[in-house]
Amino acid sequence: MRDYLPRCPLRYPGIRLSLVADVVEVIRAEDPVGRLFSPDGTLSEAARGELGLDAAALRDLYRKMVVIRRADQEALNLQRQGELGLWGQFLGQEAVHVGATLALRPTDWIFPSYREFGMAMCRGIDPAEMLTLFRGLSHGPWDPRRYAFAPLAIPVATQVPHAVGFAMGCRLKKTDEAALVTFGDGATSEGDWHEAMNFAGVFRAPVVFLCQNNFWAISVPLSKQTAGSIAERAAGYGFPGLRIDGNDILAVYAATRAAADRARRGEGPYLIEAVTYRMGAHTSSDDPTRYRLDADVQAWSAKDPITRYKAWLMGAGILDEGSDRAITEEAEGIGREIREKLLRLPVPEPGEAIYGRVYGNPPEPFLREREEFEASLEQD
Amino acid sequence: MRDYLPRCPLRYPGIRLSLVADVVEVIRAEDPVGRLFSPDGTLSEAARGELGLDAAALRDLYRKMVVIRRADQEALNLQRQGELGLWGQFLGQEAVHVGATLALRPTDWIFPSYREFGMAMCRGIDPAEMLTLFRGLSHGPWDPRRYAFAPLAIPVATQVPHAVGFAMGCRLKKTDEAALVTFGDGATSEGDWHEAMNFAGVFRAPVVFLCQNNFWAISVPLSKQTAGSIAERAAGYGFPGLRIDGNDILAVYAATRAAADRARRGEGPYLIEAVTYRMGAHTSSDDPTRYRLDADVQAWSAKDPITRYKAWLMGAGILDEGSDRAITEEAEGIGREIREKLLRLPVPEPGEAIYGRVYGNPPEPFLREREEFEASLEQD
Amino acid sequence: MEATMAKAINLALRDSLAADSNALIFGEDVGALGGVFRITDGLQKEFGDERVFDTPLAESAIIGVAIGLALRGFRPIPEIQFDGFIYPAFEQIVSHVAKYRNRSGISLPITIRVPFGGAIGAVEHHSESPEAYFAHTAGLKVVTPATPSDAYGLLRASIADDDPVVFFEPKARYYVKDTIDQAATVPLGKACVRQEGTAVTVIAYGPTVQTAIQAAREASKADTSLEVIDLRSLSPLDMDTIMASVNKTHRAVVVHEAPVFCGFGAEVAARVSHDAFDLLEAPVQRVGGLNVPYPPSRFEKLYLPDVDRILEAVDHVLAYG
Amino acid sequence: MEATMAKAINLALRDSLAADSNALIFGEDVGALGGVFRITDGLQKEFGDERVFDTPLAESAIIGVAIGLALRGFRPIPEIQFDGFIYPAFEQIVSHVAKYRNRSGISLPITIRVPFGGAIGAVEHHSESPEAYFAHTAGLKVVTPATPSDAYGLLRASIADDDPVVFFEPKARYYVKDTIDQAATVPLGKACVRQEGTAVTVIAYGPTVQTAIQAAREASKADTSLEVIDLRSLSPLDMDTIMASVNKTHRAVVVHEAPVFCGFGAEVAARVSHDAFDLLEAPVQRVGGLNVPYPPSRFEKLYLPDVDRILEAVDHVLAYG
Ligand SMILES: Cc1ncc(C[n+]2csc(CCOP(=O)(O)OP(=O)(O)O)c2C)c(N)n1
Ligand SMILES: Cc1ncc(C[n+]2csc(CCOP(=O)(O)OP(=O)(O)O)c2C)c(N)n1
Ligand SMILES: [Mg+2]
Ligand SMILES: [Mg+2]
Repeated sequence: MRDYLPRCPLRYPGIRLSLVADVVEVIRAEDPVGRLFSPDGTLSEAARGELGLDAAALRDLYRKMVVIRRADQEALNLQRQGELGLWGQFLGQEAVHVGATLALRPTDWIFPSYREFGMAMCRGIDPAEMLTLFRGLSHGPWDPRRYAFAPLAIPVATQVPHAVGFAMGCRLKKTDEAALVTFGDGATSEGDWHEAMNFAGVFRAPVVFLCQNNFWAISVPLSKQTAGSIAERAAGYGFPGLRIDGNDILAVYAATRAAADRARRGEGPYLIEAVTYRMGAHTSSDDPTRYRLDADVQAWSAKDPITRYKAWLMGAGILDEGSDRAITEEAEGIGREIREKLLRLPVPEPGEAIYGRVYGNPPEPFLREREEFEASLEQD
Repeated sequence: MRDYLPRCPLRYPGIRLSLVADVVEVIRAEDPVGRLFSPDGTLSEAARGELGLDAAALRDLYRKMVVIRRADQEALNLQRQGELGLWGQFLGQEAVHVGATLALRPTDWIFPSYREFGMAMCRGIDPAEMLTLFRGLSHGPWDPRRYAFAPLAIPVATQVPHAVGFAMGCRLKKTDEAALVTFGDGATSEGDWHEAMNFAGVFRAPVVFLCQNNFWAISVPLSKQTAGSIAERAAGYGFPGLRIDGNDILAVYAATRAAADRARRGEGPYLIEAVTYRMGAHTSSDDPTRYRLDADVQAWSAKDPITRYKAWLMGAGILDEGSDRAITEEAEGIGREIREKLLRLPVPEPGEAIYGRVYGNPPEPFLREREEFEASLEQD
Repeated sequence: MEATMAKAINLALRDSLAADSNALIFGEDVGALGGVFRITDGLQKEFGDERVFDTPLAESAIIGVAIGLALRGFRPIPEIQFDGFIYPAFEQIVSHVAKYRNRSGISLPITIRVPFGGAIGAVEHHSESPEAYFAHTAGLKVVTPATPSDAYGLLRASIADDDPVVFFEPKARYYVKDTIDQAATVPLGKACVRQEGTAVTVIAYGPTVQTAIQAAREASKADTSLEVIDLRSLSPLDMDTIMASVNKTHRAVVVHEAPVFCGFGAEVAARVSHDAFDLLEAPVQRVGGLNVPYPPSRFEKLYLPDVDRILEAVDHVLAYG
Repeated sequence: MEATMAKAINLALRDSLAADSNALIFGEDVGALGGVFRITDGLQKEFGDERVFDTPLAESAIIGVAIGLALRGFRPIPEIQFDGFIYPAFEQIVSHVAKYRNRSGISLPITIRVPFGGAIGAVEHHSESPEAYFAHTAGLKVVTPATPSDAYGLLRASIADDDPVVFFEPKARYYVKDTIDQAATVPLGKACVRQEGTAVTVIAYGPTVQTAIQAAREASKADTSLEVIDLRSLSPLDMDTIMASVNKTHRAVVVHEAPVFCGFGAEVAARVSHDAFDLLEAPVQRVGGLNVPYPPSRFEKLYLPDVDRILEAVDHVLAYG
């Protein structure tokens, strides 16, 4: 039964794009995103040319991927040294983080899951301050309004309706904002994901659904997560879905920008399934050797988004060894700075950390409890 | 945007079957259900012939539709006279109730929503006893195991995962049972519906999903319920979906039987979207004049499942005026019996009705509370 | 003016929409139909379908999009059609509505309207009293009116409040008339004395306040003077008003429809027993629903607290010791 | 034998699967990984992937299919990965698991395993104590062990019981070792005295039992003798064991991690204040989590009840009056 639908590949040997092919067939006519992709799902040469990114901009995409990977590594080191309670690497998913974030306007809100440290850095959130979340100092160390970057959502898929509601609001306010919500392959199994997709279709919300299909939900492989297809599901909600190569940063950039612009024009939501791979453990608490083969991981390292893009940049004469070395050194420096700053950051005052942000209009009994709490601290 | 996908009709002018056409295109090859239907979505003459229903059986389908419609009317009268607290008519949906129930084996469990009085009657549940639920005497007046008919599920869509779990169990026990779960168009918006559909695909559960798309969720029309398509969604979970004419009892019978047999063979779940119409109010508490036009309802009465089937039977010489009159009289009698029996049925003993079925292994404090409660009744 | 509670709530919604162009009403059947209880009757016509709109049938998304709309600067007033159908939204309410400000610094001025309680002869899942689940959830405010004028005032205050409020409407009281004063403001977090008395404090809220008042009338015939307190806000809980009364009466009975075990009355009884330890002449009595799932409607009168059971508890605290 | 609580639960699961071929374990990551806490370690290998299997990431469906499997004759033991992720399943648990038998006559022998509680330095949503939500829900049984041998015995009893049980595992205690006796049976609904004492009754459950025992040790240095009661079952609640103790001590303190407001301690305090009205020498004290969302882990020690706060409450009830 798993194969009754040729359009619907149920296992994904590497990146199989036969599905995209069909979707593209069906929607190319009016889908401004699908149009950029050749039937085999790769970004067409023409589209690549029309990205409007000059050499500096193309180099900057590379630079950002290198920098966030280095920061990711630093965070993992900090966790191993006991300076962070937990770390969830995004190693291998840098093309999605950088490509999608840069394709948006800085005012377009992003609704992340919990693995989007790289996106946050691309939005200018201070990485050391962000890491205080994993250091147990704060549940949300940045002001979402300042960076148009929502708090991390740890309960899987629960941020998806938030993004849809936000986008409904943009439409009601008749602005030309778009919202982007990102989530994993596992998140697509949750009821909230479905309800939000359906609302988005009904209300034509200007929202881009960006699935980072990295093939794993902790230890559960995609093949046990669904017998269907993620990109394919969009049709059931009345809007297009497209599977793309999530390790090709230009494909991610092009698809996200086209989907966001389409949303701005009032043409409704769009689902992008960016196929990538979780090269690291689920989090620092996880032990992938219990459930996956090193060979699978190795196979994917050949598709590493940074290596691939670097090769293309060099071939196109946009990057040379010298500028590459400079970027690597810059990334090293940023990694060191993150560590030094994080370790310097003070522990907030407990009363404020525990009671300070619960209510906007704190009730009397709540304020009395806080006073007693703070008084009790002074005693000790 | 609503029309970007030709495969995906987003408004339903009457029964538009263009979608089915495509689905059939795609799945005819291996889909034993789709194969029975012509590209325009109607049951093919050939399939009609192969149903293996003799004249008596074909007449019985008609008889049952007439009887449950009469019982439905009696229940509505009883409600109007204050004998029932609430009634939700299924007027216009008789073809689905009878066709689907008769297509199953009596041992195949049915998981109803709250409007499946007709299905319950077809399973042999005593209608008067069933009505005690709407008389406020019991939350579940029949033994589900005896009739392979689950309790009504009032919270919308919550019964769908129950059916999937039951079917998973049938598969684990290696039986050849199938389960059928029925729900409305509105139910497809709930998270539980999605989670259950996805589980069914992953575990290849022998379950038939039967959507009674009657175009309304209380006052919310299908066009505000989803911008997508219900039958179309199945593909996203890795199994076929088919939209059929839910007012054609033979189409419902054929599709349900083929889908159930397919499930028995271990080929997995199937979604049938039976397009019908809610001719009555949502329930006796509802006032449809506030949200829909009489004209729409009138348009649908032309498609009445009983009238259509009767015409066909008469044309085929399977039914004549005499036998038709006999059936109508029989139905009248059953209507009267339901009323008489219902009004005779005793009010259960309060202690038993309130405490009797809560626990299989009642805790001490619970039993003490029940004793005190029963003692307090004797005082009064 | 004279109005039913249903009308008072309708007015509060209308006045709130008129007062704040960012206020939005949405939910199942709230538009053309005006809600299954007609609470939003006429509002879509008056304010248009961008400010009052129907949603698909999905409670978790109704609350989830309310959060997104609030982040975008709106003041959402989602309706959950019945008490028994708020559970699919529990995750969004407990993990996000209640906690979002604590992790973002952004207030979510969401008022979730929920008709609740029994005594309407309904089928299963339409007579629940889930207030304790939400009162136990830090970050929420939980409010429930007992009279039309409080319904108006408390709903206006809840919508105006920058924090999320779960607003429980005693549906069995929707069609009871009373005079309402649209000018009078009713603050959150303040209980009130519905009936002055001296012998026993009867603490109630929402649907049971009227039952308590009837019990007080009955009792007065036997020259027993009950003081009836209407909590109005469950979270925060106004202990000052409660203690002021118990200081007089030295006896307390708490009443609600929800099952007694772990119900909101447990908090009230625990607090009164603690704060009035030296004053109490008798143990605090709890009168509430039986510890079973809500029964078939023919038996609901036996399940729900009534005047007799309140008076029994009153006799008990009076006869004690 | 010596075992950690994690191992004891693993053994109870294994012995239950071996004893009843209809027992099934499923949930997120319970298969090859053996669960994020390794509680189901080795079980899929031993019993095969038809009896121990991973599910898609969907808590509501995990509980919903458990109901269907139970109807089909199985004895499901679903795992919810963390306390904070049980909320998406709230509808299925409250509207169906708890009420299904009441409307069908069919018992659902489902045991929902939930690691709960704080003190593990986790990120948000991984340290919740939602037990009161379920204790207030009629039709459920709510159980939580404090020791490895109770974890074994109570889990065996919960799985064997024909009624649905929400089984809360104090995850901070998973790796504490103790001797367990697989032969000893531990009935549901019975509390136990963990430590005999005469001056004050300290009532705790799950993760706070050990804290209470430590407090008792501390107190004994000052010649204050605390009796520590481990409730083990929250619903039903064993008042007999509690009252037997309070009859001796005339003083009670109740401890849990959940916020105090409307927490399970409210029920215990209300009941003790009521049933022991004439005995109590001091008001019952509640020691619990602060009335805020669970704080960032660096501050959890200040949020959670500890030995000092228990002893403070003890001093208070001893010094009272
Ligand atoms: C509602 C909920 N259930 C369970 C978890 C525990 N959990 C955290 S991440 C995760 C897997 C998520 O997989 P996916 O959506 O693919 O995202 P990825 O981790 O691969 O980025 C699980 C089960 C959770 N955080 N929230
Ligand atoms: C979870 C939940 N939310 C809301 C309701 C109230 N309600 C009862 S029926 C209904 C509409 C259902 O529409 P549909 O699924 O199309 O079934 P139909 O009534 O048309 O047969 C609603 C909103 C409910 N019963 N359960
Ligand atoms: Mg993943
Ligand atoms: Mg419908």
